[in-house]
Amino acid sequence: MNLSALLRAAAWLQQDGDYFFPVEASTNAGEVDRIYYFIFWVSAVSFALIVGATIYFAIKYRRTKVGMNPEDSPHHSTSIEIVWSVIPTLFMIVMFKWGFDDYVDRRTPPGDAYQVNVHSQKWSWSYSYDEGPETGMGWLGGEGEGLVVPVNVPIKLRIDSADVLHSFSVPAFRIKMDAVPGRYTYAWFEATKVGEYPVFCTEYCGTRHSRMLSKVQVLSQEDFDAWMKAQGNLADLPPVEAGQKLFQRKCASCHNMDGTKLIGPALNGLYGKEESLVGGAKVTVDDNYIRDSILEPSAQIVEGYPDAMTPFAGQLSEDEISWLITYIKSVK
Amino acid sequence: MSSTTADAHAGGHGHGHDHPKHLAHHFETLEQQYGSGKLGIWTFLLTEVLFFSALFVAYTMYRAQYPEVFQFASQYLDTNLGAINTIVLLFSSLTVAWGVRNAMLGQHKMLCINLLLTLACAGGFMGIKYVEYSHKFHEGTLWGGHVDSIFKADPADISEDMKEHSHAWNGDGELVAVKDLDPVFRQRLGLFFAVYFCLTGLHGIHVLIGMILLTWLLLRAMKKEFGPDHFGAIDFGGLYWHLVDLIWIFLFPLLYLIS
Amino acid sequence: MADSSHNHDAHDDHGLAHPVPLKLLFAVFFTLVGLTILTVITGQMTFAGFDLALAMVIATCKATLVCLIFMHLKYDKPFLGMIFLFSVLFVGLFLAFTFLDSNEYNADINEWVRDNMTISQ
Amino acid sequence: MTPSTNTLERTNYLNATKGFMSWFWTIDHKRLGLMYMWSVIAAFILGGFFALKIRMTLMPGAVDFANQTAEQMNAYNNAFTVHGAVMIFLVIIPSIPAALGNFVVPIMLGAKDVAFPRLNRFSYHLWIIGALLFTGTFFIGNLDTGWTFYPPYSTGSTDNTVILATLGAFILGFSSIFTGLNFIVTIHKMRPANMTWFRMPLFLWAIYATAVIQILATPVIGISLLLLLVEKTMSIGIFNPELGGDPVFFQHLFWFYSHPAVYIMILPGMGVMSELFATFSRKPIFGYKSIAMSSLAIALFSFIVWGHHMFLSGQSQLMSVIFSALTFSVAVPSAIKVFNWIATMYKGSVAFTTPMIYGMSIIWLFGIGGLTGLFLATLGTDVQFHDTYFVVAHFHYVMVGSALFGFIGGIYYWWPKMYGRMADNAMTKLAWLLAFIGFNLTFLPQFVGGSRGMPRRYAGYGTEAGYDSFNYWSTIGAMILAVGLTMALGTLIYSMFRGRKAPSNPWGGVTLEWQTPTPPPEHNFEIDAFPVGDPYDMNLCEYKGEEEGFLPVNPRADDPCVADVAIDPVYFEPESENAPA
Repeated sequence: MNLSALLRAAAWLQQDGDYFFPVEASTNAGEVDRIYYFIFWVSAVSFALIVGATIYFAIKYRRTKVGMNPEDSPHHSTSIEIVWSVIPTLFMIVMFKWGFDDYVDRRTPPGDAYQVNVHSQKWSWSYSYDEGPETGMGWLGGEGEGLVVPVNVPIKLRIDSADVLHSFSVPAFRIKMDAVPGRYTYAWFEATKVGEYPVFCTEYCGTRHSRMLSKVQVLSQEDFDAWMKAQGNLADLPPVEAGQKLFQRKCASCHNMDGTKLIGPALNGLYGKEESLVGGAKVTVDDNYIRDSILEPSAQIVEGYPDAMTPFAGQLSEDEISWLITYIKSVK
Repeated sequence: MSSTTADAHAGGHGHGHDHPKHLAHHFETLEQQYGSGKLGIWTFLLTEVLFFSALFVAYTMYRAQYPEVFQFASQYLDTNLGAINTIVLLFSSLTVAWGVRNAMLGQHKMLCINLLLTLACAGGFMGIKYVEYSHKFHEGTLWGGHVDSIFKADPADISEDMKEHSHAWNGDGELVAVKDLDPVFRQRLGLFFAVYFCLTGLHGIHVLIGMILLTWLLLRAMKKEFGPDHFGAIDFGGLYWHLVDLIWIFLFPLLYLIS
Repeated sequence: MADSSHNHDAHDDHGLAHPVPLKLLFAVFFTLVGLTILTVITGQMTFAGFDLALAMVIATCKATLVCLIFMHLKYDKPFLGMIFLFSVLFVGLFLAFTFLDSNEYNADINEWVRDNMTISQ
Repeated sequence: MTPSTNTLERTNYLNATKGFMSWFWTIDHKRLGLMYMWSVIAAFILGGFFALKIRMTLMPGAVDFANQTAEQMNAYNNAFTVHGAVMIFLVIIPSIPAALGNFVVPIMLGAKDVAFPRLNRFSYHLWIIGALLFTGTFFIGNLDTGWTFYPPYSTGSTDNTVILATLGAFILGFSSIFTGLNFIVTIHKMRPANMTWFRMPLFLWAIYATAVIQILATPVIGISLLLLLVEKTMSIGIFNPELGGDPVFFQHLFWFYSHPAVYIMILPGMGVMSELFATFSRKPIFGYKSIAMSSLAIALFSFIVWGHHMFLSGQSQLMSVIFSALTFSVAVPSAIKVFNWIATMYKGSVAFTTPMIYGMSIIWLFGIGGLTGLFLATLGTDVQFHDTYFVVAHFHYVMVGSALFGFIGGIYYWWPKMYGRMADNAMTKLAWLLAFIGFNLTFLPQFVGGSRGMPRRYAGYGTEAGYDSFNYWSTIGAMILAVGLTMALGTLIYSMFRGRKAPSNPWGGVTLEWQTPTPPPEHNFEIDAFPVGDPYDMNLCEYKGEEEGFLPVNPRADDPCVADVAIDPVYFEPESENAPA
């Protein structure tokens, strides 16, 4: 099952990581871990001090004789108040400064970064390269290759969303950035280790938020160039195959082709059948119905299914829609 | 019940038996009761100011993001009606402040007249607002996606009624034809009207609440309930009304006077 | 209650009531109307960039007049005035941070709009 | 034998009037406090049920991950949404201010009632309406937007339970505003003549600072939820990107309230801590002025830091940096408070009563909660921890560990004053132990899961993802925590009927509420005047045996607490020598 194949990748990242963190697979990962350990040890020491003091005082000055009155002791001293205000502030300034430096570096991609566009929609990721083809998402269960990038090259991600908020997060690279509909957001990383790293969606986006997984495949420069050449354009493929690849990318996160209901209805053997819509209208599944459902799904919702499909108006070109229609027709 | 010296702040009054008429059981003196009411109403006014804050932030943010949209769409507001409304509210502020003065001096007849005048002005304000709103609903310049419906028309065949009501034609500046407005801004026109209806609608609701409050005060004033030692309710009702006027003072230039 | 009606402006023994002189009320009202007319006139004219600021200055003058006299903040304890200033301060703080942030990321929105709006037309 | 100062047989506020109507329409702050307390506890049980539902769904093997249906996922999304919303809006925001605050603040001030009793009743009734609206969402659909209601998901194609939930939160907002307003006016206007600001108990300072936040922040969530409602019903386009709206703008609106709201939750807990540590160390609190000032400082700083919830939400780099720097300013006052509490125990006589055990365990829990906040304020590490289980563990340590344990500690501390019965025995301490162990076992593993990138709000993680051990131990811990808390509730209910009768001052507290009979009469004090000295001058009362508890050292002739112990009356002059400089 591809499902476990992808998630084994997630487990794989744990073997090389230390107790707290996944594997350091990007230039920035080490820096984040160092900041973490600095704050961790400062906190651990101060935690030990305050809890130790509490326990020590509690035992040393416990009320042995009922009604025992305490010895005299000062109940105010400005100097100690100043001391235990200034010392924590000093530590915090260091924490802020270090975190600030790393964050500024995180938010400004280097000039020569290789840009990849990340598209998110309700419950799947897809990636498009400026000059290469649009590759499918490494959706769990789908054969998509996910985000394929060369190693040791700074990659700039331009993230956008088709419907609701999502968030592109790769724990192994220590990067995370929300996908906000209506605008671009940017993140960048430079992978240092070849391998597969899981991508999680970390901004709640609905029913299958927990299944909006993908992966990043880091290849050596040669393998990447070979892969890029092998992709070619969808247009060169026969329509049914192009439709099938496109279906994996855009539709497979909600529609199955094996008769089982996922979020939307299963689409195999649907062509020509009659569907009863919400509100009782009946419609036969033909080219126009599939086209309208792709562009304006909320207009015709089939009985018993949620009105949760993202409208693809403006995101699929004419021939992409026709490939999808031919593919859906072809599957019995 | 020995009256102890420690109870200095009880003032000249004894305890319990000669309780002043309007003093609630848990307060010691009239000053404390009035002071508590005053602090209470001012704290409430603070929450009202913050309640409107989000809309002023939305206005600032979206105006900075799409200045053309705000300039273009605000031509469809009738500045004259807005100015009249402002003066109507200022007058109602005067009458309610005068009413508070009457209550303090126990002039019951003048107090009732002033409260009636304030209510009349409030009614007038809502009437003018009804005219503005009904015009906009009729013309279809509403929020969100609805705006696009009327803007497909050519400037030539825009209805006389629209010309009469929108200040773009009361004299200066001819209206930018919607056709050559950048398509991005055409889709965002609804944003201005969304902010407009939120601001003026919420303010209108507060005027209605004020009218209910003033009617309740008027009924009590008719029963001569208020006097020099018991005018708290009128004072606090007046303060609420002044705040409603204050918000309109800021709202009017922001929405109607975008040049 | 006959006796209380004639001691008009004299301070009452109860010490609660501080009625605002009538002349002052009317003076403030007419100033406010004047300022409204002023802001309408200046609203129509276009000043290079600071017409919003001018409108706000006029509105703030009107607001302070209403607060000090109509809401008799001038005669009450200063703490009440402080409460009101506090609320305006917090609105300003909220406005400043949100506006600063929105201004910063507008570029990303406009870039997305340029890419996508033309397709959907 | 019943202590002389126990009025369970005589008339007190509990038995003064009988019947449901006398309680539902009461304006007595003590009864409203009790009703708030039991309603909050009921809402907590509801929220707790959903918490267990979440943990059960995440138990490895509980759900077949490969074929998890959409309905199961929706059920999980509904569970964490309702758990979050009920626990925050219905339980933890009203818990200490409205339940304990309503009961204790007027008595601590020596007043007969809060400034506006009818408004107090109205805010309780608003709470009930808000609670009904929230429970209404169970019947008409599947609320699954998260307690944050972020658009465009919440305003998009979800069902209209969002409308009901936003209305409920809107109304609960006003309940919180009116409580805050009531306390501000009460503390300003109803203090006795010689109780100056710096002679007030620190619980009142904390409640005052909380009330300031309540009235400054809650209106903003009111307007944001109103805008969300209008956007959802009439799609006015203010948050809808296609029509020019901006979803990040809603996040600014939401977090401008929600961060100060987390200080509405923690500040009263700190107020309870100051009282506990002073009374059970039997010595004046250390650094009174600095604790009081840090309460106010937290209240003010809480308004300039909300952006640290949005570092990765598309917020600009400039604002993220500004918010990160400002967020550290809030950590300093909290740290000062913890140090001052510990310093209070120095050379004290520490009693291991149940409230004090809860208090001391909060040093541990708030320590972890506060320190893990540093990772989330630092920009570098927040990139890795945002929206993972690290954040979930952090805020549970601060909310459940400090605010809720503070609430339970406060209940045990004022329980004798509420019901005239003692609830401090081996069973109550065992309940604490179970809750403490269960809590730590639930949330410590989540820190590690979170730093390894385990996203929050996932309906399942699959065995290969490597998070199974964290989920496993966390679920076991959640069960132990549930047992511990239920046991604590059991001991309280048990003591209502079979607890030992409590004297008026069982713990030796010196604030005013311990100088009136237990349970207090309907208007709090049978005498009009009462001595007001330093709220923490412990030798104002001395221990007179297990049964009589602590009695004032200089009793006054007409003080009913010691009516039959007649010693020559000595009055406290406002400027008497033992009032501190």
